[in-house]
Amino acid sequence: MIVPPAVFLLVAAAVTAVVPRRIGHAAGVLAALGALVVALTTPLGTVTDATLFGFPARPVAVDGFARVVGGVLAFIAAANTVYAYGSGADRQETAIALAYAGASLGAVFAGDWLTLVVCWELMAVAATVLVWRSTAGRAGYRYAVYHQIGGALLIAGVVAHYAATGSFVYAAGIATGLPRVLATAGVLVNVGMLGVHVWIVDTYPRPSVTTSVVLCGFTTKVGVYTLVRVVPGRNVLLAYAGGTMLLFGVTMAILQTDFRRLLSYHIVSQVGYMVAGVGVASGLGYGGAMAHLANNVLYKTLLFMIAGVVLIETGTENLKRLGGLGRAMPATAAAFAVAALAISGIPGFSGFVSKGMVVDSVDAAGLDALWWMLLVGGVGTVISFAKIAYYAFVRADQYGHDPGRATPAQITAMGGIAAVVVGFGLFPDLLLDLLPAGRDAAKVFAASQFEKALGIAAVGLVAFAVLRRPLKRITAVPDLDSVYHPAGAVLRDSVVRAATGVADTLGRSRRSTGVAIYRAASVDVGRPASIGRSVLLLTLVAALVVVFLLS
Amino acid sequence: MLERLPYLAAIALVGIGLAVLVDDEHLVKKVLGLNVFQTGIFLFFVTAAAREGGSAPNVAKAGPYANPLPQVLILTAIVVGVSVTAVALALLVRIHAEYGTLREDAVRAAIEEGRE
Amino acid sequence: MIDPALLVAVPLAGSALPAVASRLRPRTGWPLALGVLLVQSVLAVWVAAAALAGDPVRTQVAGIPAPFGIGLLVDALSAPFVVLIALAALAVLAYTRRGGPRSGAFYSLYLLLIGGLTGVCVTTDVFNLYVFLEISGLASYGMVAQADRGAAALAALKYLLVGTVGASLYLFGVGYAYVATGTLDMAALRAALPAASDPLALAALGLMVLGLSVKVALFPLHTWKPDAYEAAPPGVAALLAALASTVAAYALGRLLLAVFPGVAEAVVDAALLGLAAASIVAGSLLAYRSESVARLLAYSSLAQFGIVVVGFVVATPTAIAGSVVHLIGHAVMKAGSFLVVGLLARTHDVRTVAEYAGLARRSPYVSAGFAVLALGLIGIPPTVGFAGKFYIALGAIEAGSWTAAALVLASTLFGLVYLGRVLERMYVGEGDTHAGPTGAASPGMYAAVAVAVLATLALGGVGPLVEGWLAPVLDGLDAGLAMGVVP
Amino acid sequence: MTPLVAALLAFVVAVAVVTALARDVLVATVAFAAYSLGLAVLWVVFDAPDVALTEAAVGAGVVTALFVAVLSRTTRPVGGRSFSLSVSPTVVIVVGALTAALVATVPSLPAVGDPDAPAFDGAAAYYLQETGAYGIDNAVTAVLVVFRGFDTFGEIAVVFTAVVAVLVVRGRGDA
Repeated sequence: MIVPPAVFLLVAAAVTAVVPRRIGHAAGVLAALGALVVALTTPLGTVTDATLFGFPARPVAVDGFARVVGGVLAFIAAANTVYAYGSGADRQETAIALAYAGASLGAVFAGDWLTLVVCWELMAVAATVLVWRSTAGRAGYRYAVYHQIGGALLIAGVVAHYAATGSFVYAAGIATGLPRVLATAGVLVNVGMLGVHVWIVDTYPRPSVTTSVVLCGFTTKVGVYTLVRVVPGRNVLLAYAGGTMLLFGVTMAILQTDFRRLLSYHIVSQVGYMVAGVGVASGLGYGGAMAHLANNVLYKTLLFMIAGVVLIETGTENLKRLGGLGRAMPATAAAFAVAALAISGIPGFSGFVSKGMVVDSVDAAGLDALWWMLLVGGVGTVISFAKIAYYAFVRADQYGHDPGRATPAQITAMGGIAAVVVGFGLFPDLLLDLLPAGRDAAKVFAASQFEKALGIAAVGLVAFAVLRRPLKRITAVPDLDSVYHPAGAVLRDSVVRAATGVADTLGRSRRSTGVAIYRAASVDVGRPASIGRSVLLLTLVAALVVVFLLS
Repeated sequence: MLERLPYLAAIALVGIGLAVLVDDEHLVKKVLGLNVFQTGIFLFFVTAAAREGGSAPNVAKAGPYANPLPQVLILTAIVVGVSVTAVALALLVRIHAEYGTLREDAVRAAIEEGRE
Repeated sequence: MIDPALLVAVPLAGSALPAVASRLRPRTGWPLALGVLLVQSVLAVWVAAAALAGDPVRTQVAGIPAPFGIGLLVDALSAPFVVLIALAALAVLAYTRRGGPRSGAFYSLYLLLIGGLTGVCVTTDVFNLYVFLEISGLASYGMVAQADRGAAALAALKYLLVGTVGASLYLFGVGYAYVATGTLDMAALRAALPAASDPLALAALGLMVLGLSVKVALFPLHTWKPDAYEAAPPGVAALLAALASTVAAYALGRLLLAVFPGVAEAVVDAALLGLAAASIVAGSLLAYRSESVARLLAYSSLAQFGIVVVGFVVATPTAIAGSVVHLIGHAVMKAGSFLVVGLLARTHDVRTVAEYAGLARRSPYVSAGFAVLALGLIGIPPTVGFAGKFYIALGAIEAGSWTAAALVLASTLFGLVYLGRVLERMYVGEGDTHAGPTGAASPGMYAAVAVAVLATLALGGVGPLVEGWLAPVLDGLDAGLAMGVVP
Repeated sequence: MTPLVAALLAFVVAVAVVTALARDVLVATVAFAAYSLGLAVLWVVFDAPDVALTEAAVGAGVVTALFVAVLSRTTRPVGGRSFSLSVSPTVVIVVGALTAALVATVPSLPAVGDPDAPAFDGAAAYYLQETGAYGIDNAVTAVLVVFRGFDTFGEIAVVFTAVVAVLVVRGRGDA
């Protein structure tokens, strides 16, 4: 029996909402660190059984995966809170962010599907509120719709799983067949699988700086983590889907000129590595996927923090309108260097080892085409971060920006994460020892890994030098959202208006019984139905019912 | 079919009542239609109570008797019906006081106008 | 043991007090109604507790044996509703002291409504049910017309005419059932109906179900509802939203479970599933299109009751428990929402979705309460709205009815779309943030809302309890026994 | 089926049609009064004197008086023909469909007056048999006050509800 790590953050969320800002943020940091300690110190195999909605449930179950993912999420929640304090977030925003992190931890430590579903929905609600609070337009609404669709599918799968097995407690994944299809589809929405990835790039670049930072680390990662629970076992299709995500995300990222939008596409690409590892499903694959997940949470959050600082200090996040930040903001530039090297898989930084594990697992599984996809994706990653580095930090400022320095709290947060990124890069055993699998098979600092990584980096840098001028000419690149969102709006409006529109059109035409019945059936769409029409409908239904029953 | 003529008449009354409720814009007529509709159902019950060669269910006299139960049900239903009618008519008086008309289309037009 | 007849008799007899006393001394209506309702609540809780702890509480009025006399029954199916009626009436009463109509006659109607609804819940006689349906109907027509606006009178008249046609169709169905079997007692009907001549049993079933469907307001029989709820005073709208259709749906459920199994089940299920699906889809669409928040909530009820009917059609023990939970939960959440609508109309003079823009900043606590209620109506865990839908979906899948399960889950998405519209307005809409309050609300009004919000959260775990209560009753059903009534 | 019954039924339906078609609501109200009286006679023929009495007093009397009172407080429509024969085809079709569907059940109903109909067993037989034990001759009265007294209690509540509802609708402002 332990205190569920989620509880720390949920309590802190409630406290933060009402106490003064400084105390609230301090409480949030302490709670997150407390959750971190619990996550790391609780013995593996600890479970807490309880009853949820009347069913036997297991709100907390600690295994190696949960420990790593939960630990890193707790750590990042602490860093986020420090950053939020230094970036002017109000206490409500931080309270919701803490609740969101708490729900994520709840989902990670869940030992049964019911707890997972509850936390899953809570995450969706909290994230929606965060987006809604700081985003103009309908992005929040769309976010809610995407996640409600995913949530409904997951619930359907879980319910069907229960109907098939009679238990909600985790066993060997969701029951195969329709339950697993439904649940996987639901989880893939949160993972940001290609095709449903649009919510990531629709949502993450838009809101306030602090909200972006909070959002980027949790939902997709919990999605990947849950994917392991839902579909255990080798799944080549899934592995290739991951490779496709990687290539698509990285390609789109290269074409972006908006800092946070570029980073958002990199969420898609980085999640691709993890999905590939999950699909391979060997010890090395799982270990690599989870290690990469943890590393990615760290450096991706760091990158969003840097983008935030840049936006706050220069007022723009258009790469074409930036420059000279390397000299103007040295600490931020240093942090960027760490994060960019980590995400590019350069030795000595945290991405190197975990990316190598995923690549090796694909190699060991004999998926040659996928192996090449991963390598090409690595090149793309180098190109896109070379692009950021060049435009924002290296080249001279042509726009007369006079950026201030990052605040101490921002630097603390970024520095803390950067330290961990470097630490995991230099001493990967710190992370790998926590994992239940993959440690032994990982060729951590083998010469072949260095060659591969450095080769990729070299190719990437050369490619960027070649591509820089052609890339300049590319402006906006359409994604699927330019199809989905108008189509969704058209679908919604046309369905809603069909009744009225057709009724009105028919109403203008010749009077006939069919028209009259149709108009009666489209009651209330325009104006309240009259008494006569109401009784007519009642009579019609009565006639239909009696005829139907008697026939 | 002919020996079940009262049932047919009952259904006819139900139909006539509904038709008035649907088709007549005058609210008084609608309430009248409701009454016709309900009495059609009453006729159904009372018909079901009738018995060949029977008499009113007074046990002091010799049987066979008509069925007392549907008759009692309809006694209650008549009272319910008149209660509903009374409330409906009270509403009509108020509608008339408010809008000066008892045609539903005119009342709705007045309400629409008041909204704009 | 308390006679369940008292549950009906106390509010009906007590209803004379407010009307008479307020003629003698003004403003005595509310305290008298409160007194009567307190007695009623104690009785309701007492009887329900006894029924749930042990055997169902039943009585034959005047000692006339079943199936000849009128039986009253509080069992696991009716007990939750008996308690719901009493407690919801108390909560809304707290609201109406300042917020609602205050005439003595109004409080008489209030008590008559409660008595009538309780009667519908406890009776086991299909004609007696009609009488109580009409008492509660008449009381609600009068209460809707209580609002000052002229539109209220027309809305009440529409409610009256459509409602009476519905009730009369039910009565017609009772006539067919009686002619076919010679009895009005539910248990005896259950035994006799399947053996009866087919067209008669089917006509009885069709007309009775249809009549109750009007009261439940399934699409397209719903047209009275949005008008009535929009025009009624907020307290009345809340009370009716909590109880009127809920009790009709209970009656529908009891008829389907306790009287009509064995009569053309497949056809009836298909027809009802069709009506439910139409309600879920059309109700959501209409709600999405509504400008007035009260209308939106009224249309949302169509969708929610569609879900409840799905549960009764699926009719596995899990699904039935889900329907009961969802009925109770919906009553709490919808009543709470209407109270918020009334409160906001009073404090900020806002009624339409557009006018709700920016309310979260002007009235953060009430808005947060509304958000919780809305999330409950959508079906987000851990609210009671989630619990009900979850049980129904689970039951549907257990029964292999994927259509039903898909309907329930899709309704969640629809709910998000139309309620999200309101929440979006409240939280991100650019509103008149500097406009001051236009009126004050009483502590009672806030308390009633708070109770609804807390209940929405607290009742989330009630599902297994209800399932446990219902198990013996439903076992009896499976064994071919009439529900809780002397076999 | 006696010719008397057939004639009464024809009369009742005919007057109902007149009520339906009359454009002048006063004409319709008068026709409705005649309709109620016709029903009352029909109830007598069907051996239901208590129902007949109530129908005559309440249906023909009270209801007609209420309608007339309301009409005197409101206006009657003016001008035009006094009867409208134009009924919308939609109404004819929809109401006709329901009517036809219900007519389809009629052959399954027991013949009128059939002593073997299920309705004469069960509760009715019990009531007729037990009525004497309560010292009441009229079985209708016995059912009303004893066997189904709870309905009658409800009926009183309905009347009271209507009275209060009318007060609320009309008065609105009392304390």
